[in-house]
Formats: sequence, structure tokens, C-alpha cells
Amino acid sequence: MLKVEGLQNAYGQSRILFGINFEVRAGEVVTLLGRNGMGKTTTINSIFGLLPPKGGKVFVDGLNMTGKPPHAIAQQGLGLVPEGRQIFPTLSVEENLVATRRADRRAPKWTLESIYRMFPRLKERRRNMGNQLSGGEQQMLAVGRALMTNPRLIVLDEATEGLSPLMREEIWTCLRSIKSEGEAILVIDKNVDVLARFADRHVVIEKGRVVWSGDSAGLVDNPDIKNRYLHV
Amino acid sequence: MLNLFLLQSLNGIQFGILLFLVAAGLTLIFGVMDLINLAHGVLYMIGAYLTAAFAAMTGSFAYGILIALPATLAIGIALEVLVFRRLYDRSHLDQVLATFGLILILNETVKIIWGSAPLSVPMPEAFSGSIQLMGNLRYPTFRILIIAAGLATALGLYFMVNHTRLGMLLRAGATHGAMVSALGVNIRRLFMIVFGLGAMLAGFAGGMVAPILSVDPGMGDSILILTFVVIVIGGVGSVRGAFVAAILVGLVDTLGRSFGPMLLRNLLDPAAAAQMGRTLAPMLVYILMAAVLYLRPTGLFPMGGGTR
Amino acid sequence: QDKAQDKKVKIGLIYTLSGPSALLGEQSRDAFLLAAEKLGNKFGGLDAEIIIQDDEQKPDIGVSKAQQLVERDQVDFVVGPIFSNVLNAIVKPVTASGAFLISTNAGTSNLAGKDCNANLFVTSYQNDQMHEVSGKYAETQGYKRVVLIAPNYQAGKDALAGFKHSYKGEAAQELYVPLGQLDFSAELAQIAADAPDAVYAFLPGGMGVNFVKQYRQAGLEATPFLSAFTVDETTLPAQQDAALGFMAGSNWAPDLDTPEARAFTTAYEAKYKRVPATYAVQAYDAAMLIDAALKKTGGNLEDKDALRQAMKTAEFTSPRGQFALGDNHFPIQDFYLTKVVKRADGQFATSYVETIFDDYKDNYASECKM
Amino acid sequence: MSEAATPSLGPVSSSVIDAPHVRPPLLAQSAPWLIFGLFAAVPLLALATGDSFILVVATRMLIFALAALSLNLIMGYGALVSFGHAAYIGIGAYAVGILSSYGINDLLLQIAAALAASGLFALVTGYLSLRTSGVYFIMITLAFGQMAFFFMVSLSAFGGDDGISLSGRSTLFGADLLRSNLVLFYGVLGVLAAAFLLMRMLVASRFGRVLRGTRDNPTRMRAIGFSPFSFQLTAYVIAGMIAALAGVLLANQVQFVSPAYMTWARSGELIVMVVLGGMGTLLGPIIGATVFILLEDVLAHFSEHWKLGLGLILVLVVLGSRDGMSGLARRLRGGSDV
Amino acid sequence: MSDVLLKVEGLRKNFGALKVTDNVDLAVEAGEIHALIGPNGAGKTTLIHQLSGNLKSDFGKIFFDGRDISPLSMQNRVHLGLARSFQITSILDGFSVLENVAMAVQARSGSSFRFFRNASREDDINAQASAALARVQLADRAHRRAGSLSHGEKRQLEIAIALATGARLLLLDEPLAGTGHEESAVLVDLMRSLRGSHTLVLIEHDMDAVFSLADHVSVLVYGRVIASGEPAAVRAHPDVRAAYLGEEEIA
Ligand SMILES: Nc1ncnc2c1ncn2[C@@H]1O[C@H](COP(=O)(O)OP(=O)(O)OP(=O)(O)O)[C@@H](O)[C@H]1O
Ligand SMILES: Nc1ncnc2c1ncn2[C@@H]1O[C@H](COP(=O)(O)OP(=O)(O)OP(=O)(O)O)[C@@H](O)[C@H]1O
Ligand SMILES: [Mg+2]
Ligand SMILES: [Mg+2]
Repeated sequence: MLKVEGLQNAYGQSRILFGINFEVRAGEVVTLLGRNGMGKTTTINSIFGLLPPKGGKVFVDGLNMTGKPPHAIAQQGLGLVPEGRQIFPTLSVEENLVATRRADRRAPKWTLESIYRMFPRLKERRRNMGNQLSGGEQQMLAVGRALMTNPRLIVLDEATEGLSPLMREEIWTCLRSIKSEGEAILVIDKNVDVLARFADRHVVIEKGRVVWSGDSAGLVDNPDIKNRYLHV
Repeated sequence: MLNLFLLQSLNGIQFGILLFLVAAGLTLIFGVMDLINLAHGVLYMIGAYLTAAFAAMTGSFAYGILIALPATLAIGIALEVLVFRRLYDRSHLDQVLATFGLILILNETVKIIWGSAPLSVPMPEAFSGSIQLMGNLRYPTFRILIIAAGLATALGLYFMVNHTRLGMLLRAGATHGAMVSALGVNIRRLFMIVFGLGAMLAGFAGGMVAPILSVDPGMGDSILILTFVVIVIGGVGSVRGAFVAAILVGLVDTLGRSFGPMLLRNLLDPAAAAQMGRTLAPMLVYILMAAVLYLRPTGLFPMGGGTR
Repeated sequence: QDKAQDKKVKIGLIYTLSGPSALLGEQSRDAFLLAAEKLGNKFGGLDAEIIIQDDEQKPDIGVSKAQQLVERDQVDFVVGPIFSNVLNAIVKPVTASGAFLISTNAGTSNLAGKDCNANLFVTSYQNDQMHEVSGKYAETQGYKRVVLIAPNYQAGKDALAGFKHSYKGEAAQELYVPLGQLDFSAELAQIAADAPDAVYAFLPGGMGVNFVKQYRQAGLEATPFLSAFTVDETTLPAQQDAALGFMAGSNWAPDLDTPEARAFTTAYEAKYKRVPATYAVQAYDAAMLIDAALKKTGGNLEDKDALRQAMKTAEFTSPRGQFALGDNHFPIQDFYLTKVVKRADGQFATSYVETIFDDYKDNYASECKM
Repeated sequence: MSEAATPSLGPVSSSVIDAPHVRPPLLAQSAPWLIFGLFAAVPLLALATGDSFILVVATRMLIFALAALSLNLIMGYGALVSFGHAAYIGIGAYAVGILSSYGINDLLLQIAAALAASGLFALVTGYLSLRTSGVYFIMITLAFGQMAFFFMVSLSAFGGDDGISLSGRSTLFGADLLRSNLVLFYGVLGVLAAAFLLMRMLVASRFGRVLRGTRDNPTRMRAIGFSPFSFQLTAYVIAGMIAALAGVLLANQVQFVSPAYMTWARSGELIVMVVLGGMGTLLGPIIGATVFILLEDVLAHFSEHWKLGLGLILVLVVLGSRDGMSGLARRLRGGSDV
Repeated sequence: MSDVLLKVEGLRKNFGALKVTDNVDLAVEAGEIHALIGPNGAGKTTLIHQLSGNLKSDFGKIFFDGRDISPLSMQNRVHLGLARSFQITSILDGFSVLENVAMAVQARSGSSFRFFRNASREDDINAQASAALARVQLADRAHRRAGSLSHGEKRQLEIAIALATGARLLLLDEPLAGTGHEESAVLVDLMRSLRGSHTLVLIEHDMDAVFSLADHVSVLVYGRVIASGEPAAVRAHPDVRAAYLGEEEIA
């Protein structure tokens, strides 16, 4: 459903991505792994058109979306939980959830009720403004906000960062349930062990290039990869 | 005496409403796009000129303003596409520089098209009289029309910003524009709509006051500063704040001018009171602003503070 | 005489040509150029080079532009400006350079009196005089109580002082409004509450437009409206019917019944498609003054004393009627009461009502030691 | 609750400012010499062309460059955009006007009075204004500027709106040195050069470093133990005093003082000069003022609608570059604009 | 290691009806690493704000080195030796790494109302700053633009800045957030090396780090301290497991 071909990008003069290739099939969970600063977030931003690619192509459902504006790409069924959360500070929690809500189906899977069921904390805080949330609450809100667009592929960039162990566990549970509903997930996270347990495939990025990709078994069986590229 | 006070209060409110009409668009544009648009006053002027031109063409004020509205909307959108769109992600000072340039351009263009002589917009017949309010208190109908139009606009805007999806998106776009678009909303079109709307509101204000104020190439500049005073007192980006502040400024200005000297006379001898009154009158709104900002450094209704 | 043939006279015009008051400067500039055209661009036989500068209504810019005229362009005459503060600022730099300054609008009391200057000539009036006209009229009408209104700045205070100079009745209220005020509803309500016999207003430019438009709406149509610089040909296009019947003191009305006035008005309207205000006539007369003086000196620009003498005694017929210069180089002229009318062609203009002062000299001339 | 309370209304994005430790290229190092050298040679040009007016314009440029330089201290290095800075020019000018109307023509006395008055005004208004930041600061300084303006307008004793005409230029130790435009020019150039050097020292000093740090991140500065307020207030007072000095010089050049020097439009023009030249650089405001006055002077020759041209140029400069003309120049040299 | 450096008594903070910190008592001994953990929104950051003086407390007292510092401003608390880092990195991006630290040294070495001497050439300030950088292993980055550092390096820089203020007590709010394994390890080593010479109050959600570093752990839930003590004891506390640790730690 998402296919990235030879993606290149740069900030000003400094090149960050040197031709990234990978794909996410419908219903699949794929991870992007790599150390800090290797270009994972840049890859995500390039896919979403937030940082227009300087080379390569991005396909969603076979449609070439390269160079399209972010909203057009998102409307193809991609939902983003960005690095740094980017909660709307002047909107209440509830408004954060409904402002960009989108539902193509008549009975959308994700509604305010289902989000609140998953994150009761958000329901308690629903009248708070976005900037009055704790770091973890913001993270939950960011996940909820992306789900409210009822995406077919949800992209999470460090979605468990700053969450308590319990909360982190809940996010994983939630991702598992999203997966079981048949949605595709592209996830970046540093908890490789957890990811290895439920992701289908892994893509390891080093200095803007894909240096390894394969399934979970391959990753677990290959301590060398973890040592070399992930320093786990 | 009481009657005069009531009448002057009404005058103050009416002046405030006028300021609000111009300020509403500015505060929206400021709050949502984080854009300091010095050229907003020029849009107000353009609204007045277009109303004057179309009113002369059609022979009717109502038609004039009805045609002028979409026309200012179109001009606003054209400006957005040509210039403002490129300014959203720039520093405030770049925006000041560019929109200062736009003021010069648009002022001069208006002068080239319509000349520097002020234009006339006749008062519409139906509203040229005055209404008996209470006792021997009469008030010009047209000013009541302005108050009504302003109140309606205020309510509409308040509802839009706080209780509609569009309003939420506006507020969201104000802080994390890129994020809004990454969630599937066409932020460019959103900004264009807001800008056009703001321009149209300013144009509407210009059109509405054309029958009672001078339509001349300087009219935009003279209202601009007052408009900024209003949005800053109200808290930038807050439509509700702009409304309260506008009424406050209108009342302080009008009542201060008419009753200030009277009050001073109780404290000082008449000559000194007159002198003092004259010196203070033009400063009143600025004193008000300085005092408000001293006490509440981010205006009366700061954005994102507390639940709305 | 052939020496004069290849000599040129250089004239610098300095007017406010941008900003909200540009119209006044344009009226003046246009009229001066009209005069030059009428003279075949020959002033006293000399070919003229006319350089136009915009003072932007800022005194320091005015000084800079004036210095540019006298130092870079080395003009013989500087003509202008519109505003008193600009005039005050440029008098010194211009006259000190030896050039003549002809003020065609501003005429402050200090320059008419203690600060009068040998190289400064004024074709307009002394500021107070225009206001004295209405004062005198109010006096003769026997108005008991008059409300006065003016902006709170020097010219505004002078205006009300001028009015009271010739009006001995009671000034029911003196209202000073902030410069550039837009909405006069508060003042109008106060006036209505006061119910005076008449209102005297000095509210130039856009302020006047706003005030006049709001005057009737406040239900004051029955109260006589006297003024100066508040209803004239620069504001009437915007005031139109709202100003009908309003009165103003002036030294000019476009319908003055003299051949010169008719000729001037016709030519000006034909060329510029608008009715000439007093700013136009005064600038036109500056051109006539230069022409007449140079004719007298035979085109000699070098002998400043002779030229000065020639200017002082120059004879020409102004469209406004009687015109001569007094010892302080300020005009001695007639002042009229005018009234706003709608002309047959649909244009609004001021119209002559009666002559209030005859050959009127200003009150400061005696203070001038020159 | 998050600490990301970055003041989104802070007018200066820090990306605008060059990293202070980056060694300036040779061109930038020699630029001050070049600019001051060119100015010093202006009288030669005037002599060669026989056009003494060049000197007048050049003096005016220098005076406004001084005012812009002072504004840049708070705007470019302190993120405090003052929309009432022209008031200080006015205070300086009135110090000359009022004293000379009492017959006190000594330049040093006048400067002392100007500095004292402007310093006091800046101290009081700055104290009140610095509670706010961002646009609110812009507008509260406008408010104080307008109050000063209206106060002078209604001050009949000193001419009100009509202003005061000076009887001559100020004297130095009883000598009428400044009467010569040439002496005035070099005097002003000297003052500007001194102010430039002072600014350069100030910005690099401990004080300047704290000011710049506060501009970028006030919360951080507080967290390491600074109280930004007193530094900002000091900078505000210094800037006001230097602007008043510019006012003293302006009054001397024009020999006329009026409230028109203090209008908000003037304050706006000063901001435009600083931004045009490139904020937060020491030469930027000088270049900006020079170019602005040059444009005014040159464009006005072409058409009465010259403001249209000026407006177009301003818009194009902004659209074409990020940091005013210095950014434009960098871009033309092929550097990156990001 | 037995005298109490920081003592908190009955501290409260309400936002409207919400009790964010609710009668918090805390004792931090000199030289220890005291970890503060708790679910998201428990009020940890708010507590740090109160301790550092960013937020005014509604009730309660804070003693630092025996002295009641509750009425003091943030700046004055810094001068006494109390410094903080931010949950979201907060450095001066436009300045060099060295200057970021030098600024903190400058804050405590004489008046900063010095107008003439070039501050970046003040050798003893730079020397102290370099020392702080060396301590966090950033010496080789001294002349880089701070904004260009990697995330982990910025975290290290924050600690260097806090050290340079002369702090005895560091309040660190999630210093490991967003850092990779490698950078985490560097930071954990760094914090360990500060034990003894400095006192650390550490907020972290990374339990590996917390339990490998902390001498003492306090758990905050809904603004209340529900447990406080030795790491092992706290870890085993059933309420802590239920409210915070969940199953992950058992696995
Ligand atoms: N706005 C920017 N301007 C310049 N360089 C940038 C910018 N954002 C990121 N970089 C650089 O690009 C490189 C890749 O960054 P990116 O954020 O994609 O890494 P990442 O793999 O997501 O790392 P992390 O795990 O820390 O999130 C880094 O070296 C970073 O310093
Ligand atoms: N200004 C405010 N107004 C109202 N509520 C607030 C405000 N600031 C914080 N809160 C609330 O206070 C609670 C505590 O927030 P705090 O940031 O201290 O949590 P935390 O323990 O640091 O959480 P995390 O681990 O997620 O960072 C949260 O529920 C938050 O929503
Ligand atoms: Mg990343
Ligand atoms: Mg926190």
C-alpha cells in the first residue's frame, strides 16, 4: 500500500537521505530502525510531503504521490503521529481529536468514544487545552488524533517516547489491536525487543541508506545487525 | 445630563463596533496565520472605495456594498496568492516590511485610479433619519444599522471560531500548520479562506462607514493604528477580546472626550482643566492600552489561556 | 535685452503631493503649471525651468527638499508649501541662500510679524484672517452663542483666536478634538445638547469631510454652519449635499464675478476636471507675481534688491480681485463670505455671498520691522 | 503542561541571526572600513560635482543610520521591537529646540539634556513596557510614542504642531563650528563611527551576550540565573539615548524642531530601515537607512507616484530574501538562504 | 551521605480544581541520585517547576541546605546552587556550545553589567566552561553551533550548563527522552559519574536507567507520593506496579 523508491532528501546543503527503498503492504506492521540522527524522521517527513523529496518516488496504492501536498497524501489513507507530538496548544483535547477527524466509511472504526475507551485519561482531560497536558498525555492525544482520521496506514514516529511503562504497554496493546483490525502500521521506536515481537518486517537505516531489511525472525537471529546498527 | 451620557455611550459603542469590524479580520489573520498585516487598513479603504464606485454606478448604496463585498474578497484572495502566502513562515519583521510596502503600493494605486480627492457616498434614503429612543433622545438610524451589523458579525464570528470545525482548524493551523496538513486538511486553502474573509470584513467596515466618513486615500492609515490597539488590548487572535476591547476603546475615547474635561474641572481651575483635557484627550486610548498591558501583559483574553 | 534671452529663471515648487493631504498640493501645483502655460512658460520674458518636489507633509523632508532646490538646482524662487510647520521649517534655509520664497498657502503670525523676512512673500493670507471673516459675520448676524470646534494643534488654536478676534459674543464652548479624529458623534451630541445660535468649525481635510457628513445626521441642520478650510473645493466632492448651504470665510470663490476669475476657473476646470479651491488661486498668483516682478526688472535676476522691490510693488490682477502686498510682504486683499451651492453642472462649489472685509490687512504687520 | 513555552510571538526568529562564533568572511570584516571610507569621501564627490546638496543628503543618511543603529540594539540583539523609537529622536531634537529658545546654544549642554531626558523617559516607559513581549511590546511602545507625540503637539509654549525654528546651529565651546555643512557632516560621521564601535563592543561584551541569549531563549537564561529584565531595560535606555543623540543632530541639521519627528509613521520607517538592511548585524541598519533615504530621494525624481516604486522594492526585497538586503546579498553571492 | 540537602514539606499546586501536586513531602540527601517516577500527568514536571521556582506553589515549603527557599525567585535559587534541565531541550541554538556553557559560568562570576570587554575572550570563564564540557564529554564539540548537535549531545550540553551554574543539586527532567541506546548509555555513565559530587533529582520513564542509577526512588501518582525508598523495595511495591510499572517489568 505504501512504496518508497530511491528516496533522497537534504536540509539545505547537507544531504540526509541517499535513496531509501522499502514498502508496506496492506495490513502489515513494518518498523524503521536505526540510531539517532540516521534519517528516520526525515524519511517520514519526505513520505508525507512535509519535506518535499529531492529525488525518488513515493507510491500510495500504486498512485504516484511524489511532490503532492501533505493533505493530498494524508487523504490517501495515511495517518501521522509525529515526532515531538505537535499537539495543537490552543485547542481543547476534544477539539484536537475532532478538528481533523475524517471518516470515509459510514460506521468509522475510530470515534471519540472508542478513543476515550482506549485512553480514559484523555476523557478526564477533555476540556483542557492542548498546552496544559503532561508530556505523556500529549502523546496519547497525538495517537488518538491520528486514529481519528481513520487511516489505513498509521505512521508512528517515536510514539512511546516519554510514556510510563504502563502507558507504553497500553500503546503496544493498542497497536496490536489496530493490526488485528487489518490496518497497516509503520513504526519507529527504540524498543526493538517489543517491536520484534509483533512487527512483520523491519527496515534498518544507517546514514540515510537501508542497510538491512527482513522479518522479525531474521532480526532476532541476527545479533550482528542489532550490535552494528542499533547498538542494543 | 443622563440623556447626554446615554447618547454618548451609544456613540462610543457605535465607534467601537466600527473598530471591531476592522479589527476582527486583523486579529483572525494575526491569530491564525501569525501574520502581522499592516496592509489591513488598506483593505478597509479599498472596501470603502469600491462601495463608493459601485454605489455611484448602480445609484444605490445597498447594491454598492453588496457588489463591493465579493470584490474585496477577490482582492483579498488575489493578494494572498501573490504576496501573503509567501509571508506566513517568515519572521514578523519581514512581514512588517513587506506589508508596509504593500500599503505604499495600494495607497498609490487607489490614488492613481480615483485621484486624491475624497469621494462621496450618499447616505441611503431609508436610513438617513433618526430614531426616537427614549425621552427626547434621538439617534441616527444609520448608526444603529452599523451597530446591528457589527453585533451580527461579532456573533457569527464568535460562533465560527469557537464552535465549528472551521474554527478549530483555524486555531490549529495557527500553531502547527504543517501538522494540520499532514492530517489531511488543505491548509493553504484554509488560510486563503481566512485571509479572504478578513479582507472582506475590513472591506465591509469600509463600505459601512463610507456614508459617514471621508473616503480618501489616507483613511486606511488612520484606522490601522487604532485597530492594532484594539486587537492588542483584546489579546491577539481572540475575536471575543477584539470585541470587548473595541467597545472599551470606543467608550473610553468618546466618553473621555466629552466628560473628561468636566471631571477635571472638579479638580483643577477651568483654564488648567481645559488645557489638561485637550492634552489628555488624544492620549486616552493609548493610556488605556498601556494600562491594560501593564496589568495583563498579553491582553484581556490571551490565546490558549484557560478554557474558553 | 538679448542677454535675457539665453538666461533662464528657475523655480522650485514644494508641495505636499503624497499622503492624505496630497490633494491640496496638487491643486496648487496644477494651478501654478496652468499659469506657466498661460504665460507660454516665459516669466518676465525669461524661459522657466520648473522643478517640483514633494515635502510629504514632514518638516524635515521639506527642509531637505528645499535645500535640494536652492543648493543643487540653484533655483531663484521657491514656491510653496501648503502647511505651516513645513513653511516654518524651510523659511530659513531658503531665504538664507538668497532665493525668494513665495508661500502660497501657509501664513503664520510670526512670519507676518516679528519674524518677517525680506525674502519671503506670501500670496495667501495671514492664517488668522480667514477665521476673522466668520467671526465678523457671526457678530453682524447678532449670534449670541457660538460653539467653536478645531483640532488641538497650533493652527487650531490660532483659528479660534482669529474667530474671537472679530466676534465679541459668547463662545458657548470651545471644542478641541485630537488631530485626525474620525468620528465626531461625541462633539455633535454636545453641540446638539447646547443648542447654540451657530457653529464655527475649522477642521481641514478628511476631518472636515467627516464632521460635515455627520453634522446633519446629528439633527443640526437648522444650526448655521460657519467655517474655514472645512468646506471648500477639496472637500466638497466628498461632502456633496451634506454641505449645501454651509458657509465659509475665504479670499476666493470660483464664481467671483470678474473676468479674471471666470477665465481662471474655466481654464482650470477644463484642464484638470475639478473646481479650483483657494489653494489653486494662491499658487496661480505666485506665478503671476514672479512674472510681473521680472517684467519690472527686465528679466534681471542678479540684482536681488531690485527684484525684491519689484515683487513688493508688482502689479497684476488676481482672479480673487483686489490684491496688493503690504510692508510685511503679506497680501492686502478682500475677504468674502461664501456658501456651498450645487452648480448647474452638478458640481459642488463655494459661492460668493458678500464681502466681509475690504482691502484687509493682517493684525501682525505692525510688529514687522523690515 | 509543557516547557515548550517558546514565545511564538517573539518577533525575531533566531535563524535570522548568524551564529556569533562563526568567523566573518574577509568581506564582512572589511565592510565597515569600506562603508565609513565611502562616506568620508562624500565631500570630495560634492566638490567634484559642485553639488553641495549631496552633503545634505549624506548627513541625513548618517543621522538616520545612527537612529537605526540604536533601534537595532534592542530589536536585533534583544528581540524588543520598539514602535515608538521616533519619540527619542523627538526628545533629542526638542532638547536642542527648547534650550536654544532660552538662549542656551551650547552643544554639550544640549546633548547632556537630551541624554538625561531620553534616558529618563526610556527608563520609565521601558520599565512599564518590558512586562510585555512580542507584539504586545511593539504596541505598548507605540502607545508611549504616541503619548509623547500628542504631548508635544499640544505644548503651545514651544510652538505645538508648528514647531520651533532655531536661530542657528548649536555652538561648541562658544564657537559656531557647526555652521559649516562640512563640519557638521564630519561631526555626524564621527558620532556614527563612535556609536558603531560602541555597539560592536557592547554586543560582544558580557552585557551583550546576556542580551543576545535572552533574545534567543529567555527561559533558559532565567534558569541559569539571569534576570533578563534589567538587561533589557538597560539596553532599552541605551538605545533611547543614542536615538536622542540622533535627534540632537537632526535638529542641528534642519534647524527646526517639530512633533512631526515623533509620529508613529517615523517609528515605522526606522523599523523598515533596520529590517531592510538586515537585523542583528551591525552594519545592516546603517546600510538600510542609507538605502531607504537614497530611494526616497532618487525615486521621487521619476514620478509623483514614486511611493508605488518604493513599495514594490520593499515587497520584492522581502520576497526575494530572508534577512533584508544582507540576506539578499548573501543569496546573490550564491550562499544558501536556509 | 546522610545530611538532607533538599527537603520538601506539604507542597501543593492546583490548576483550577485539578490538584496537580498534592501535599508532597520529599527528602533528598546530599550526593544521592533520587529518582522520581510516576504515570504520565502525575505532576512530576510540575513539581520540578515548583522546586526550581518556575511556578509558584500554593502551599508548602522547600528547604535547600536548611534554608527556606520557597519565597525566592528562580534566579536566586540558581545562585544558591539549584539548577534544572528541561523536559524539552532548551539551549541557545544560535550560540556555540562553549558559549552556552560560558553564559552559565558568567552568571555566577561577577556582574554581567560589563559593557566593554569582549566576553568570549574572558579566559577564566572559558576555562571553567571547558571544564564543564569535558566533564560531560563534549570538549571536542566546544566550537560547534549548539543547534547542530545531535539530540543526545544536546542533552549532555544541558547537563553541562547545569553544572556550570555551580549547582550542587541538579533537577533533571527526562534527560534520556528521545535518545538512542548508545546516547542513553553515555548519559547514564555521565550521571553516574556525578554521584557523590552532585545531588541529582531524576525524572525518567526509562526503568533500566532508573533502577541502575537511583539510590532512592519516590513514586508520584495523582500528585501524591505513594511510595518512597530503596529501589528494590519500591519496585516490589504492589501499588507501584499497578499504577505505574505494569507487566513490562515483570517480563
Ligand atoms: N531541520 C533540520 N535542519 C538541518 N538538519 C536537520 C534538520 N532536521 C534533522 N536534521 C539532521 O538530519 C539528520 C537526520 O535526522 P532525523 O531527524 O531524520 O533522524 P532520526 O533518524 O529520526 O533520529 P532520531 O532517532 O533522533 O529521531 C540528523 O543528522 C539531523 O541532525
Ligand atoms: N497550566 C495548566 N493548567 C491546567 N492543567 C495543567 C497545567 N499544567 C499542567 N496541567 C496538568 O497537570 C498534570 C500534571 O502535569 P505534569 O506535566 O506535571 O505531569 P508529569 O508527571 O510531568 O507527566 P509526564 O511524565 O507525562 O511528563 C497533567 O494532568 C496536566 O494536564
Ligand atoms: Mg526522529
Ligand atoms: Mg513531565
